Amino acid sequence: MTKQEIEKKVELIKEISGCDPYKCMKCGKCSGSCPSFNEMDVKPHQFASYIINGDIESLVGSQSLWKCLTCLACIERCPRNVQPGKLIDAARQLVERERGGDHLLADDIPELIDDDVPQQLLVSAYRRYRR
Amino acid sequence: MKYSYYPGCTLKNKAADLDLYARKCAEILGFELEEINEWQCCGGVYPLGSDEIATKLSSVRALNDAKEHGQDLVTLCSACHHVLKRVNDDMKNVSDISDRANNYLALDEPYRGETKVLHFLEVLRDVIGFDELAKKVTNPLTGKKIGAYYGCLVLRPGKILEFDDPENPKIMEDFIRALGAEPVVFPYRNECCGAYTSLKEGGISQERTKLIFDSSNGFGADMLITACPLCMYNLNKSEADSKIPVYYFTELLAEALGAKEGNS
Amino acid sequence: MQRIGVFVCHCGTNIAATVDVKKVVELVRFEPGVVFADDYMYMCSEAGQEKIGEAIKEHGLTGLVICSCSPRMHEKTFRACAEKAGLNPYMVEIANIREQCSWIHKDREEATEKAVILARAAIAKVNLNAPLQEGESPVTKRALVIGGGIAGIQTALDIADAGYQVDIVEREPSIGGRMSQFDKTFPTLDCASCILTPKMVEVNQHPNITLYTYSEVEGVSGYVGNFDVQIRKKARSVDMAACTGCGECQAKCPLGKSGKIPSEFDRGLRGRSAIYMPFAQAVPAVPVIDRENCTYFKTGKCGICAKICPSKAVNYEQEDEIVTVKYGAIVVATGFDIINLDKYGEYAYNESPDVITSIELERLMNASGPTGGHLERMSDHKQPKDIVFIQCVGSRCDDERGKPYCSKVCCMYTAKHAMLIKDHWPDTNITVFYIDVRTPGKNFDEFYRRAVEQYHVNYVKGQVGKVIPQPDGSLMVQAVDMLDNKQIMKKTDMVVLAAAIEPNKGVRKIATMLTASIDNNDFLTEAHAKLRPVESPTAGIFLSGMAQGPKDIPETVSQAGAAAVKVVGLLAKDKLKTNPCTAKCDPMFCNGCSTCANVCPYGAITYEDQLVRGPGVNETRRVAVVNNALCQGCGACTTSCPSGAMDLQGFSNRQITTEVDSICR
Amino acid sequence: MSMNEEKTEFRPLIVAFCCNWCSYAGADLAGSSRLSYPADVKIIRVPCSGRVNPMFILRAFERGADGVIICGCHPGDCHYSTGNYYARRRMTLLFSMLDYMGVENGRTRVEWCSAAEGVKFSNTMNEFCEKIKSLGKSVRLGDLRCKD
Repeated sequence: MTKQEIEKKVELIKEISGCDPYKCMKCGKCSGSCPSFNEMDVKPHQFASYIINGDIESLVGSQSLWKCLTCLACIERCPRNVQPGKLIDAARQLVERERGGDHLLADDIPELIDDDVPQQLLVSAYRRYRR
Repeated sequence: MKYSYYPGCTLKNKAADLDLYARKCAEILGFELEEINEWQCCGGVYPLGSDEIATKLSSVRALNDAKEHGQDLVTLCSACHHVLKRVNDDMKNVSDISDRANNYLALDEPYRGETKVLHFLEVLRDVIGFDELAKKVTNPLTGKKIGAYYGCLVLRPGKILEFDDPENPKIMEDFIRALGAEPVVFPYRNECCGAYTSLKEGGISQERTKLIFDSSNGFGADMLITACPLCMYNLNKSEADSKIPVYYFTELLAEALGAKEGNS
Repeated sequence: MQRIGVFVCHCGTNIAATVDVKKVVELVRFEPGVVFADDYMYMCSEAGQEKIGEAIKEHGLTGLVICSCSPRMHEKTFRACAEKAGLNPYMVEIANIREQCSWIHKDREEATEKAVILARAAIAKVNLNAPLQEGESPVTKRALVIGGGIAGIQTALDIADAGYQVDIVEREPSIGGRMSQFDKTFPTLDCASCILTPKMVEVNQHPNITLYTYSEVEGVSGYVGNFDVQIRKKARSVDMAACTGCGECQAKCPLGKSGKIPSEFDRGLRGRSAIYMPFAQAVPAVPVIDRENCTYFKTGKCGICAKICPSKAVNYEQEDEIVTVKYGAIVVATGFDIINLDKYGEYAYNESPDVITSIELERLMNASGPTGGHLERMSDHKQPKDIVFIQCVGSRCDDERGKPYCSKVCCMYTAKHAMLIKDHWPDTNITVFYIDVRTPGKNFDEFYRRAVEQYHVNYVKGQVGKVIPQPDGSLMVQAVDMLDNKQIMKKTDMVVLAAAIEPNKGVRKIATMLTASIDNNDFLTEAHAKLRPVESPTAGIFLSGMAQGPKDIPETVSQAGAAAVKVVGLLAKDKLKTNPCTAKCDPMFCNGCSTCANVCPYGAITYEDQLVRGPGVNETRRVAVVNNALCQGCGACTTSCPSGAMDLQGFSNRQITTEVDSICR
Repeated sequence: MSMNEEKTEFRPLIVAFCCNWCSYAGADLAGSSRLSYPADVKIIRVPCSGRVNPMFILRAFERGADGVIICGCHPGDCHYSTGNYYARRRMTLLFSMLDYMGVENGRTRVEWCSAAEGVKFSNTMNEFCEKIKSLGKSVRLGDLRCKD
């Protein structure tokens, strides 16, 4: 990515999330709260730094995008109102808007479901994994 | 008292119980749930991106329908409750989203978040009152030790949903008490069940639900209640040794009000 | 016509870097009335002031305009400088071209243009200035200290030792404040009560100190040197003179053993009786009856304490008493509390008795506390083998749950707690979850390092997300180790929360009564953050201790002494110079309508019959007269006056109008 | 006035009355914290917001001001106890009269700002300037006493 591309993406993430990564004081409460911490390669308390340092490539390529449960615990508890959950969601949307969403293909779905799957699960997963 | 009612897609299908018992109980408790016309799916998740409009429109239509009927809007499903309340907050307080949504929808009169969105439990607490509810209980669930599993969507973000204290809620415990049962408070009641990841990666929700069952069972609960079909699904799929039965809160309400007989 | 000298200060580069000082001088030189204009590197320096003095004499100046920093900074300096050179000090006006110009603008041209406009406005004003004479007012040689914690105690002792009368008003039944609840103090680990109790006794016995405990300030009027303060002495229901402090009544009170009334002093960790002294060393050693909880006051039955009191001191008929006392100065030392933790459900403070605050821990470790100094879990009375400390609970927050500031004392007291526990029970495992360890202060970092190096306290950088009570009675702490990048699930027996401190709840009410300014966090504002840190902007009001901001005991004691010196400096004067910028009535236009007297907050306006003579008028009529000693110069009367008879000296209608004109030129 | 006026950006003329105890000190704090706001704002120091005579404001609009803001202590915090309450009531009436006279409500404002609120002071001034810029040049009031 060129410098301009990075800057553009940083701005986009800030805009989509409506969050200010500079407010982060690196307390780690988000990571202390996150139910998916162990699944993530980039940890919630690192999201802000990745954006501030312009390491967008690593962030959008990270598995964390797909591991966040959107349980909003970090958003609720963040003492600085940085809301890491919104930052990672913004990064995820950035990816999906560009790639059109290929993390969940319609063809895959029949394989994945059983008789009990509620509609809520399908629509939620669709919203999360795809544009 | 008449409310506009937004059942949501799952309640028409896999979570039909949640819906059916709610309607019956409402009748007993003296209020009516009037299903709004041609509602569309809320999307299940609130789009966190502040620039998302299209994904919020179906909720705005439902909210506006309730406004046109001059009624508060009641929901049952945690996800619908979450999405509707947050979109409503956007329409009220985020002028950018509100303006763009209104421009697109071109309603007769712009919608600015006038509708009040209530979870069914909020109707019980704030309109009926748990004391009044307790008086209407004919079949108290005496002796049952029930854990209230809230999950995430019904509580957070606390500032916008204003449902209960997101870190230390008590509405469902009070509800359980009103039904004559004993609430069991356990710390995992507001921790995530794994949510939508169960579709592709069952592992996370297996881990999460085990923690939830270990905790609730450990503190002595015989059963859990929930308001969320997805939580229900994930909990039911759990392979934890500590697993206990899970019910929709409306089912227990119907039982306590003596309205359960004669159904399925 | 005035002969005005304009002096433009460079303030090093503070002004000169953004404002073209030379250009300002050139542009104002030909303003009406200006006969001299010059610039200088530092106008407030001795050389700068000499320059002004010389110019006054050389050019026969009758008015000065200093273009410099804020008048709140150096107006006094330049007025004194003018006076020294024989000019009336009120012929000086300041154009604030630093705080309100050079420091906030970047564009040099724009800033210079604005500086010129501000200078012109000041010049226009000085053209209309008239010499004013300061009046005098007497000083009541008695000080009031609000709050009887360590801050108030030290302030009162220092004032009293200097030979002045001082009263302490304390809301609680005893003085001593928060410090009396503590076990040990950092960084020397002195026993808190060993160093505090002698001071409390000294206060009680000092001939110059009067104590009003179980009392509250009810109303304040007056001004510096002459405050009238109403103090409500709440009914103690015990005769202070008769009581010997034997303690029989509390021992026999039937509610004492019930545990129904939580002891405020022990932070609810045990109960207390309805007739009680908060703690054994209370000063005065006279109990009070808590009427809200006392069975006698609730039902009319019981009355045991009155029956058994050997000195017949219990008096149920006692009533609140309000006394009015005159003071020359008032010190606010209302102290702090910790925030309410109801909103922090994730730390399970309300759910688990084994999650406690640090003040509760102080009580648990104190020999006079509920456990006799033996550290135990409140749930099962077992000694904890593993303890977790969580820092910054509610401090440094940008949300409505917490406070935006650092509470300053938590890092140190946590190190203290950890060391004391390790010292008593060396096999206790202690983990401290911190965001930053902040230990600036003499011997402070050494103290913290001792906790790590000597006592092997485990410090983990990372905030705790959730405290999860376990069915087996232990607590699971879910946190992150940010340096290891790992999530931690730590099983522990006890969790101690370093809850944010906040100013005492009643301080806003007191600040309002005193018209002392207060910030968004309810800390009292100082007159100048650096140069006048113990004074309120309101003359005669001084600040001591946590009421002004978070600080530890050594700092509090230093500030208390500083406030005392300021008070003594004030009380040592026989007369105070009064602000001459007072209201003045022109009898020619006054028709005695009384509107001004109705809005005057000081009762400074009265009416008298005066002979009014002027063109077409020759009659005796009722006109307003301003008492210059009482008038504080707010100008409320001038704005309300329907006929324009009332004006404010120094800020007259014509002066402000001409400023408007010259800005809008 | 410059020759090519249409090309230059509109620079409003804004008069701010600040009470000595809270808002003037707040402005000083904004200064020492280097929190910038447009140079269009010129501050006049008054002892109290209650000292601000409506005549001063009328005068400003008569002489070409585009906006006038009065800053005082927060309600309850007035150094003189009640001055800001009088100011608030007085200005409510005055602003509605000014609106009637063609000086829109957006051009006049009362704001409370404590000595500790440098950030608020600067934000308020920035917002107010933006508002005045969006409103453009104000009508000039005339003083009929000087006419026949």
